[in-house]
Parts: sequence; C-alpha cells; structure tokens
Amino acid sequence: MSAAIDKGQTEELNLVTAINQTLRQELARDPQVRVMGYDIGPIGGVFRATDGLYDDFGDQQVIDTPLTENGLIGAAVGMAMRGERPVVEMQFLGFMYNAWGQFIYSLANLHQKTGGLVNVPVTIRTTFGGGIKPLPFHSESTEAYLMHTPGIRVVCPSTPYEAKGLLAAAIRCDDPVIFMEHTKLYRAFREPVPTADYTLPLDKCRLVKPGKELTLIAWGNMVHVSQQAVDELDYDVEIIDLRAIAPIDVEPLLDSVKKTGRCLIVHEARRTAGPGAELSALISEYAMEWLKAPIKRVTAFDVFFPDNQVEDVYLPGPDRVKAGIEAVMNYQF
Amino acid sequence: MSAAIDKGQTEELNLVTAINQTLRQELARDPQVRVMGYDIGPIGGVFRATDGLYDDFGDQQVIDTPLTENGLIGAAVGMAMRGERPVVEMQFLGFMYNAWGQFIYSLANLHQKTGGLVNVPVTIRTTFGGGIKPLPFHSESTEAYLMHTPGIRVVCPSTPYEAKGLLAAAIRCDDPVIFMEHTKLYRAFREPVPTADYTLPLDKCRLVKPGKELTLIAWGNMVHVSQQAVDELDYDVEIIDLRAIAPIDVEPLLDSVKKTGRCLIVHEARRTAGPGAELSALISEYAMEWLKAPIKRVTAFDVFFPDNQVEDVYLPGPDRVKAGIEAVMNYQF
Amino acid sequence: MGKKKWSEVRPSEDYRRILRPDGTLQGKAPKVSRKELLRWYQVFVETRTFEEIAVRLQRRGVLSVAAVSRGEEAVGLGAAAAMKAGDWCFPSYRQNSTLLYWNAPIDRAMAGLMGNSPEHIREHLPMTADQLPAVTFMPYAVFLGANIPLAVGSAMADKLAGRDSISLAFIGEGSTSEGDFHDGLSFAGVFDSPLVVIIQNNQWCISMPASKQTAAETFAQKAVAHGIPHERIDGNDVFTVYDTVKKAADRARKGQGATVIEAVTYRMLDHNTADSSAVYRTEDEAEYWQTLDPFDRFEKYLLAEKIIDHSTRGTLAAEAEIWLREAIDRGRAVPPTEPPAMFESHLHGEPGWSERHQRAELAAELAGQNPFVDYTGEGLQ
Amino acid sequence: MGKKKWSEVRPSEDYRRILRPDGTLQGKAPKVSRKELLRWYQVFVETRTFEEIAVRLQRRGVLSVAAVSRGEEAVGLGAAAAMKAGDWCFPSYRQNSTLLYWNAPIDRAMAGLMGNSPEHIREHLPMTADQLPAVTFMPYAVFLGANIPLAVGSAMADKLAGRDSISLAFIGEGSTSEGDFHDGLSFAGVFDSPLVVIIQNNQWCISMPASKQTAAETFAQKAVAHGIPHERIDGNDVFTVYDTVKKAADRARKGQGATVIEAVTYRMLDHNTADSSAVYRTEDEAEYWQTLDPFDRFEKYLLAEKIIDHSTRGTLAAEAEIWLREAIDRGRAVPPTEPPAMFESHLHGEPGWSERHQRAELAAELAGQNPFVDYTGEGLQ
Ligand SMILES: Cc1ncc(C[n+]2csc(CCOP(=O)(O)OP(=O)(O)O)c2C)c(N)n1
Ligand SMILES: Cc1ncc(C[n+]2csc(CCOP(=O)(O)OP(=O)(O)O)c2C)c(N)n1
Ligand SMILES: [Mg+2]
Ligand SMILES: [Mg+2]
Repeated sequence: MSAAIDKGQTEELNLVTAINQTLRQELARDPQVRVMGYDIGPIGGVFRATDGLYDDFGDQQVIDTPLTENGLIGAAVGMAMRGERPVVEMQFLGFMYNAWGQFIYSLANLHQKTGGLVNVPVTIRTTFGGGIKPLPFHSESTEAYLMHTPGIRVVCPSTPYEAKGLLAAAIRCDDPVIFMEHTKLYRAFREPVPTADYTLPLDKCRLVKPGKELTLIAWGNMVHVSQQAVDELDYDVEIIDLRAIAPIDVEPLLDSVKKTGRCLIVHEARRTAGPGAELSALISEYAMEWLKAPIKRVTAFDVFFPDNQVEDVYLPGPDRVKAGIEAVMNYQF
Repeated sequence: MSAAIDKGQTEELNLVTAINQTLRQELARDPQVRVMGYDIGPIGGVFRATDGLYDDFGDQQVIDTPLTENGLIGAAVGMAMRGERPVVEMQFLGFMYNAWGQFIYSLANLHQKTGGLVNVPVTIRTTFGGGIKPLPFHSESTEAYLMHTPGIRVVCPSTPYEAKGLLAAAIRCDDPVIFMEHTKLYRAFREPVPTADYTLPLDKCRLVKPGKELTLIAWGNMVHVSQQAVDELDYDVEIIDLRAIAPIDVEPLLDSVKKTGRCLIVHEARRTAGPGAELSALISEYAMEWLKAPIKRVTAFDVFFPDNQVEDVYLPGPDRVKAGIEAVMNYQF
Repeated sequence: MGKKKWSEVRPSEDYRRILRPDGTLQGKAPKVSRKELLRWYQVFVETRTFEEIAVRLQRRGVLSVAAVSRGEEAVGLGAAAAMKAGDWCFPSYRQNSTLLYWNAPIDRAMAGLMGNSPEHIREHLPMTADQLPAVTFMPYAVFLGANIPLAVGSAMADKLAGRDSISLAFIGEGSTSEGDFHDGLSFAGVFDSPLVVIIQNNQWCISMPASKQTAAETFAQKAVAHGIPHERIDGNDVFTVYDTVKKAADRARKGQGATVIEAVTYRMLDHNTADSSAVYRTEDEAEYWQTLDPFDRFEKYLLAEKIIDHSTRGTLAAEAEIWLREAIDRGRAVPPTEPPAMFESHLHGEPGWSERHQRAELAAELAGQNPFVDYTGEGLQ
Repeated sequence: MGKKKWSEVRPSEDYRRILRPDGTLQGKAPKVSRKELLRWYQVFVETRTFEEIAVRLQRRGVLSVAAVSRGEEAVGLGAAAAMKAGDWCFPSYRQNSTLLYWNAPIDRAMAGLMGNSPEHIREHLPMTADQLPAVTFMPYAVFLGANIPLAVGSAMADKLAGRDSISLAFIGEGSTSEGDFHDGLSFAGVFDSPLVVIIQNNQWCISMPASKQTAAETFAQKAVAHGIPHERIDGNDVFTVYDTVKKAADRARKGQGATVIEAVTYRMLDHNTADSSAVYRTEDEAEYWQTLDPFDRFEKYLLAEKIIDHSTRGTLAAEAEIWLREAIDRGRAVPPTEPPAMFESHLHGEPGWSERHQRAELAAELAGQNPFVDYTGEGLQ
C-alpha cells in the first residue's frame, strides 16, 4: 500500500478539474500525448474533463473523432504501436461493449501477441458508476469484465488527489490502462491537490483508514459511502481503497484480513461473477485460518441497472454497508 | 440436481452428431426454428454440426449469413422479437467479442428493457475450450463474461446425452440461451442417446458421481479430466457437472459441500475473476462452517490462451486436478 | 484535421425537394387528402407543444433530461404518415412527431421519462389492445445504432412469414459511424429485407459537426456499401419525406428490399437539456436554418391552400396543450415504481437461488432488517 | 435467399487490367526494370514452393494447419513491390508472396506456425536489426477485420509525425462484412490517412460465395461509404496490382489520403488444410479460373520478353527448395517453447502477486511438486 506524500504547493480541485489539469500537464510534457474521442474538442467533453484543451493544444493533440468506439480503440492502439501515447475518452464504460473486439484483440492482446515487440501505451479514460440518474447504460460498473482480461491495467481513483497522480502514471505507463472515473465523484468535493505534477503507483491499493476489527475493501464512490457507514458505527474498521482493480494488489489485502480476521467487500457492480467474487475467493483461499466470519459482499443486485426511480435502492448506500459490517461483526462460528 | 432418466430406444452418438440430430428434430418440429450463421449451409458448419440440414430444410430454415457476428446476433434478436426461434451458430466463443454490443444491448437486455413485452428466444451455439491446438482466439473459455451478464442463460453439456436434451430445451426456452460446445468433446466418445426427442433442465447441475469426502465442481471437458483424476486416486470425491453456468444451481452445491466439507473447482478459464471466483465466494459465504479446508481453484493461468506448444501445460489436466484434490484432502486447520 | 468549420461547408441543397422554404411547390405534391394534411399540421403543433412542456418539466426538475426535435419534426412526421398499421418502428429519440401521429400513449411515455419501470407503467396506465398504436414502437436506441440490426431482423421475420409489413428505423447521422449500422445493412442487402432506414441528418452529433463525422459527401451514399438503393432528401419538407418513404415502403412491401434515406434537417436546439450548444456552434447557422424551418413552410402552404386559416394554429395548440397536459398529468400521477421491480423481466420461469436470495435481501432491507445474516444459504428464501 | 449460385454469377471482368490472361499486354506495362521483373518471378516461384512444402508438413502432422494462397499470389506480390522501406504492412493470412518479397524470415515464421512463442523464437533465431525486413509486418489478423483499425491508427501516426511512409492492409472480401472494416475506414476518411487497403476478393469466405456475402455489386464500392477513392482491378495481373497500389501509395505519401482497392482473384485450393471445398463448390469454377492464373500469364509475358527462358522456373524452384528447406529446418530445430513463456509480455514492470504466485504454481507443477499447498499467500513466491 502506498503512503501519503508531502503535497508541496496545492490548490483545491474537484475530481474532474484534477483530471483536466493532469491532461493539460501531460499534453504539455509530451507532444506525443494525444487526447482523442468524440465530443472532446471544442465542447470539452460531456463532463467538461477536456475543457479548454482543444483551444490550447490544437487539433493535432486533441483529436475529435467519428462516433465509433470500436474504431476509436483500434485507431488509438494503431497510433500507440507507432510511438504515440493516446489518451482516449470513452464517454461511458457502457459504450465500450461495442468496442469489445478491438478492446480484446488489439488493446489487451497486441503486446503479448507480438512477443513484446509492440507496446500499447494507451490510456482509456472512462466514466462509470451510478448516482446521477442518467439514461440506461450510462451507469455501468462492469469492471469485472475488465478484471478477467489479461494484458491491461485497471485503476480507479476515489479522490481528486488520487485522480491526478494515477492519471499521470497511467499516461506514462507503457501498458494499456483503463482509468475509471466515477461520475458522481466528478464534482462531489474538492481537496488540496499539488500544483506540480506527480504520479502514484498503478498497482497498489491505498489504506484509507487503519482498523483492527474488520477489513472493508471498496473503490470509487463506494469508498466514500463506506467511510460514512463506518463513521456512523462504533467498530474499528480498516478501509482499503482497492485502487488497482487489475492486477490486484493482493498482499496488503491478505495482511489486513490476517490482522482483522473479518472482511467486507463493497462494490456497485452486480454481485454474481462480479469483482467481489475474486476478492472473496482469494481471501478465503489464503487467509481462511484467520477468518472469524465468512466474507460478505455488499453489492448491487444481479440485474441490469434499473430505472431511475429505483436506482438508489439498487446501489449500496451507507445503510446497506452498515448492515454488512454489523452482520460480519456479530457473526459467531 | 437432475437424475438420469430411462432412455428408451437409443443410438450411439458422439456430441456433434447428437447436436446435429437435435437441430434436425427441432427444425422439423417447429418451422419457426431458424438455424443461422456463416458456413452453416452447404458446408454444414466448420465442425459439421449442421451437416445435411441445408439440403433437408432449405434456405428459409437454414440461413447462411454474411460474416459479421454483431449483425448476426442483432438480426437473430430482431427475428426472435417477431416470433421466430433462431438458433445461431457462433463459430467460436472468441468471435463473440466483436458482437458484444448486440450481445448486451439486444440479446441480454431487450426482454427486460421492454418490460417483458418482447421475448428473445434465441439460442447461441458456440464452441469453446482448448485441446485441439487451433489458432489464437479459437480456444477461449471466457464464460465468466457471460456469467456476469443478466438476462441470459448459459449451459454447457459434457456428454452427447446431455447435449441433446439441453439443446432441445434451449431452443424451446423463451430466454436467450448461450449453449457452450467443447470442441474437444465433439468426437471424443459416443454414448447411447435416445432417438426420441427429450429435454433436460437448463437450470440444474448434474451429479456425476456421489462421494463423501470432497465436492469437485467442473463442466465441459473438465468433467472428464476430473473424472480421470478421481479414478486414479483413492478419495471418495463427489463430482458435480455445473451444467447450468448461469444462473447457477446453487443449492446442490451448498448441500454437497455441507456434506463433504471440502470443495475443489476445476475450470479451463483463466483464474482471476473467472467462473471459479463466484463459486468459491458463494460456497465460502454460505457453507464456511462446514468447510474442513479452504476451497481451491484448479484452473488455467491468467494469460491469453498460449501458443500450441504450451497449451497442454496451460490447461488443467488430470495431474493438476489430482494435485488439487490431494492438497485439499490433506489440509489441516 | 484541417477540415473546414461546419458553417463553411453548408450541406448541399442538391437533394429531392417538393415544397420550397417559401411554401410553394417545386414539384408535384403527393396525393394526400385535405383531412390528412390537417392531421399532419395538428401533429406538428402537438409535437412543438409537447416538447415545450417537456423542457419546462426538465427545468423544474421533474424530468432528469429531455431530448427534443425542434426543426426536425417533418422527418418523423412524413415517415409516420407513410407507415401502415402492422409496421414496426425503431426510433432513435428525435421522433416525437412519429409517436404523436400514431397516438402513442403520452401518459405512459411521461411515466417512462420519469424513471418508472415499463411493467409498473402498464399496471398503472392500463390500455386495451385496440388502444395501443397500430404501429409497434420499440424502445429508442440508447445505444446508438443498436436498433439497426434489430430492425433488419424484424424485417427478415416479416419476409420469412410472408407478411407485407415493413420495419422502419431512424438513426442520427452521427450514429451511422457505428459498426452496427453496417452490420445491419449487410444483412438487409443480402436478404432483400423489407426495411426502410432513415438517416436523420441534423448536422450535429452532440458537438461533432456532420463534416467531421465522415469524409463521405452524403450519408445516403453509405448504402452503396451494401448494394441498397439510397436517396437524399430535404428533411424539412414533409411532402418529400412522405413521398420518398412511401415509395420505399411500397417497394419493401412488394419484396423489392431495403432503402436508405438521408433526410437533411437541422437540430435547432441543444442536443438535450444537459447540453449547451453555444459552446461549439455559431449563430449564423441557426439563422440559415431558420429560413428552412419545416413547420413554417408547411403552414404557408396550408394557408395558401386554405386548409387552415390564421386561427387554426392557436386553436390546435390550445387543444394540444389541454390533452397533452392531461396525459402528462396521468403519467406523473403514476406512483413511484417499487424497488423489487428491478428484478422483473430478466428471465422466464422459476427464479433461481440467487434471484430468490437477492429478492429476499432487498425485502429485508426495505423492512429495516439486516439482509446479510444468512450464512447457510437457507436463511433468506 | 433466392440468390444465384456463384457459378451463375461469375464476377464481372469489367475491371482494370494490363496483362491479359494470355500474357500479352492490353495496356502499358508499368516501368519496372527487367531485374525487378525477374525478382517478381522468383517470388512467385518461391511462394508456390513454400506453400507446397507447408502443405506437406501439415499432412505429416508437423503443422496443425496451413493456409495457402495459390492463385492469389499476384495480389500480395504486386502490393509488396509497391511498398517502400519504412512502410508498415498488416496482412491477412494469404500474403506469403508479400513476406517473401520483403525477405521476411521464413525460419521464424515456421517456428511460429509450429506454436512457439515469439520471444522464444527471437531468442533461438537471433537477427541483427539490418537483417529484419525493411517493411514492418504485423502478425496477421486471426480476428478477421481487426487489422483495419490498427492500420488506420498506424497511418494516422505517420501523418501526425510527418513521415512519408504508409500503412498497407490486406483483408479478405468476406471480412469486409465485419464492422471493424467500416470502423477503421470512417477514421481513415476523416483523417485523410496515408493508408492503402487491399480487399483480396478470392470469391470465397470459407464456404460462403462472394455473391452471398453482400448485395453490393463490388467490394470496392464499400469505400464510397467513407468518401475514400476506390478501384477494382484484376488481382491476377501483377502489373495492374503493382501499378494501382503504387499510385495509391504515392497519393498517400503526398498527404492525399487513403485508397481502397479490390483485387479480384480466386482461391484455387481449400480454405486451409482443415477444409474440403469439394463439399460446397463445383469444378467448373476451377476450370474458369485456371485460365486466369496469375503465374501462367506473367510467365508467358516474361518468356515473350526473353526475361526468362524455359529453364528458369526449374532453376529458381530448385534454388528456392534448398534455401526454403534450410530456413524451415532452422525453424523446426528451435527447441520447444518452455511453458513459463506463457506469462511473458502481458504487462511491463514488476509482476504482481498473482503473476508471481501462478508462475510459482507452474514451476512447482513442472518440478513434480504439488502447486496447491499454499494456504497463506506466502508459500509460493
Ligand atoms: C454507442 C453510443 N455511443 C455514444 C453515445 C452517446 N451519445 C448519445 S446521443 C449522441 C449523439 C448522436 O448524434 P446523432 O447520431 O447525429 O443523433 P442526434 O442526437 O443528432 O439526433 C451521443 C454521442 C451513446 N448513447 N451510445
Ligand atoms: C471475427 C472472426 N470471425 C470468423 C472467423 C473464422 N474465419 C477464419 S477465415 C474465415 C473466412 C474469411 O474469408 P475472407 O475474408 O474472404 O478471406 P479468405 O479466407 O478468403 O482469404 C472465417 C470465417 C475469424 N477468424 N474471425
Ligand atoms: Mg445528428
Ligand atoms: Mg475470401
């Protein structure tokens, strides 16, 4: 797990402005960084993450493209293969399904298929997660599909500070990185973010809050939901922000559970064959002797993301997390 | 779990001829059954599963289509929506990635999106699994992607008898069903298969062999690999053929593990976020008190399906399964 | 890259047109009764009225987002009038005029826009079979382009069954870049499917101008890739839309296969209520397109033909306001969907263990109980 | 449905052709030195020799499957000759002639066909940088059509960097039905990418005849959908292939964008060694196409021009047999890839816990130990 660093000169940014600033710094740092996607030019992205970049860096570095997600990923990989460093905006994770061909065959597999001769330093920034009540397929949390795919890194920042450091690291990384931005966190809060550029490790989880009685693993907005739940209860819960969704930073998770003896996994994704399945299976396999209770998964349900009116009950909220904590804490073998 | 039935008049069929016969019977039974895909007409499929059907049923019921998997699934759903009963041949599971858009948005989601007004009785027959050393992406076992998708059923026959009954049931089912045919099993062996048509439940696992000391869960070719391993050891292993990959038939799995106290999961898929993750997580959560050892997953490794020369070591074989059984049997808390 | 600004590359007006922007005819008006023309006018008025209400409701927070079709109504309307009972329609989301023409239930639509589940809406706003629109409307394609392969499959089914109905799909010009568009048309060409695809080219794909969407001179010519006849028409001329779609539909009904029609029009307002187009487009465009407004020219024609007079619009708008408000109020009065509805309509038959278990978890949670107390798999069923 | 049999719809010969099937010129031969023509002839011979050896090796079980290009060699050859050092090539799997023209290492290719990992092959068959072909070849597209968006991205990179090299992709006519083809060409059109796409129309897509693949009259016209210039040529005439690709490449190098070329040819043999085409096609086809053979006509021309004599073929074939066998033997002599190779080249940097753990599991298994004895996560590292 990575520790906090001295932040030097900072400014208060929310998550989307932190991303905007990072893109700006990376575009300036390396002329081969190419921000690309549809609606990322003059409009600055539907969430304004690329605001102003087109004006400042021009259409050779900020490239508005036709509306084909599959073409977008394929072309980005083709560019990356030839030395460019594309940063793709995939408007919503749910739109990546029709790019699944290029996602698997080109993005994830090309480096391996060429025996390492070809690098694919593509970053795919994509939004995910529920809470803003938009249209169907705009709230997907299907990172489990990504986790089961070799050859890629998947990271998810839960704060503006994390977002800046992880995005810079993703762009500079020679692997394809899927960078998951939670729409509800874009403008949820601000925090001090260093003005200078910095990177954070792409393969490490993050200790949010130490604790002795239960290990709670979450990412994205669920870190905040969980924190609220923990604050409202009287247990000594260790909260870990998974951060590196793939590959998973396994040791700190095992170490934490070996210490606390209990584990709760909280995610927005559907449960069956979801991300929590792997975490639970791993921890049960390698830390069962230490477990004082079975691992519980606090998740959304195994259905398509539902209509707006029931969205709040579909997603895990603080109450559901509290129930999970209570259940695990009160379990007796 | 379903029990064996009296088979009446039978004939010796291998898995691919059992499928051929079933398609034939279903085409004759219901004129709205439409077998469709590329290379399924005069050539009878690259594995000859549709051999002779084009000649006997004509091009209105056996429809050769252009080479676009995404168009194929979309068109099949559009036909199903209007009362037809398409049976799509997807040459290899690996080719379904570029149909992922229509797979999710139309096949899996349309029934739900229309509030149940529209049915999608499409069967997608697809090959999967390793062992015949073909080309890359022709040996995929990415059923985990399917398991995490609501709105579909996924089944996998491990014998000719199973294949016939499950395929007939899939075709007659009003849900979309992905029917996974293991290429290595196509001609691996014959068994007596009833000549009359019959169906088997799509939502039940199958007891292959009862046992008291360990529950082994497998499907497809891994059922046979596991059986061989069990035969070569002296433990009383209960083998369960998962058969219904999604939704999973959970109770018999839990009951079995509660009886045996030990569990081993064997699959060809990659391990991380693979099908075994869900099985392990479920069983740990609901049967931990009965577990005498942590659950182990005997699987392929977390890499793209490798080049032919290392394929045999990549896939679980009887030795790896035996090691898994030994490990779990010898574990002491 | 190096491409001209949209306003420098105005779409060519070299397309099929019958009704001039000034309301005079440059070709032969299609044979349509005066009564039917009045109905068209009414739908125009209803569409504008409905969309104005929708935007107001969105501003007041009743709807989370609303997409409107101002300036594009003639496309959906002309096509609607060319359809027949029994046809299937696969809209994008800019065809309120099509829905209104076929009397699609606005109350239900409103309840849907408010995030109710379809089953719940049907329960609270029941309709007998003969109250349903005679053309079947599929849910619009949230996933752009995904409706095209579906429409093709639907058309293939009609042909296999020997029915003479057609499937008609709308797609935005931007969405024709999606592979789904071509995947579907490949099939439609090979199987001579009774299909009409209308590319509603409103010049913009959110912030992306049509000129940056493709290097093709027209969107219609994309059909050439699939050997499908195509036509490019003035989408702001309801006569041309009607006439062209009607001919394509007739061809399709006669087994002569699919047609692709590019209807050239303009998105006068923002992409939707979450957008602000002033960021990416200039006012000169709006001025140019204002002169091509589909409603104005049709109104001028009807006035000249004395099918309406200067009071008709006001009268119809007032009527529309009333019945639309009533329908919308009925939709808004639908009580909120209950959470368990999320489990509906995923699979047929007996729910399996996971669904039963998760339903029970949700029920426990809603009852204020702890849903996670089952450690045997038998506690919650 | 109701479509004619292929043999009833022979492809129109209304295409660009320079060299007639009888070896005489019907247009102007491209300016190519006699030495270069002899080199082309040599590659023809090498390609046939190589493919005959490959099929024999497959029959003997050395290779699991082999795809050949008999009858189609002129497409890959003419295109190869039109490329320049520094260009990038994205083959399908029917361009052995392209590889041979550019001296791609046959020993490595053979080791690859035998299922060795690329890293392992490079280790056992080392080459200095200047021994590598001057055109970079990407692995062929197992996933049909997937090479097109990649080639487009590669071309976009050349243009952004101001390089004058091009990207050239081959795709089978059947594979142009895949959405990837259009997804890529959308980009290529909009960004004026220095790209040449050659549709190698060999009339068959395994068992699917070209006439059932699309309703388009030609595959070339698919480019119309993307505003990209296109041409349809006699793919069995190496002069036309060379000349057309050369012009397209020159245009691309000058910043004038992409071109799509349909090269009409014929797959004389089975799809691959796992196929038996007698099941689905008739002999009259083969007879017709035999008269159009690309090698025969080129040979006749060279004989007439006295660039070769009647002994040249035998001499070249004997030479080819020798060096190809040597190369193939070097490839076959590569020791089998070790299992841990499967973990290579997935991600850069320090392997994470799962990779370390799984590598250790595999090592334990190979050492005859039980890989599943770790129950703490610390046992295998
Ligand atoms: C597959 C997919 N990609 C992206 C989006 C996001 N999106 C919604 S509407 C829209 C613009 C579509 O433009 P166009 O097709 O021209 O239709 P218009 O809105 O102009 O009617 C975009 C990009 C989506 N809904 N689905
Ligand atoms: C996405 C995908 N779908 C299907 C296949 C199986 N397949 C391999 S080759 C082939 C035929 C391709 O025909 P064509 O594009 O005409 O090329 P040709 O073999 O004739 O050179 C098919 C269907 C594949 N490899 N990838
Ligand atoms: Mg548009
Ligand atoms: Mg072909």
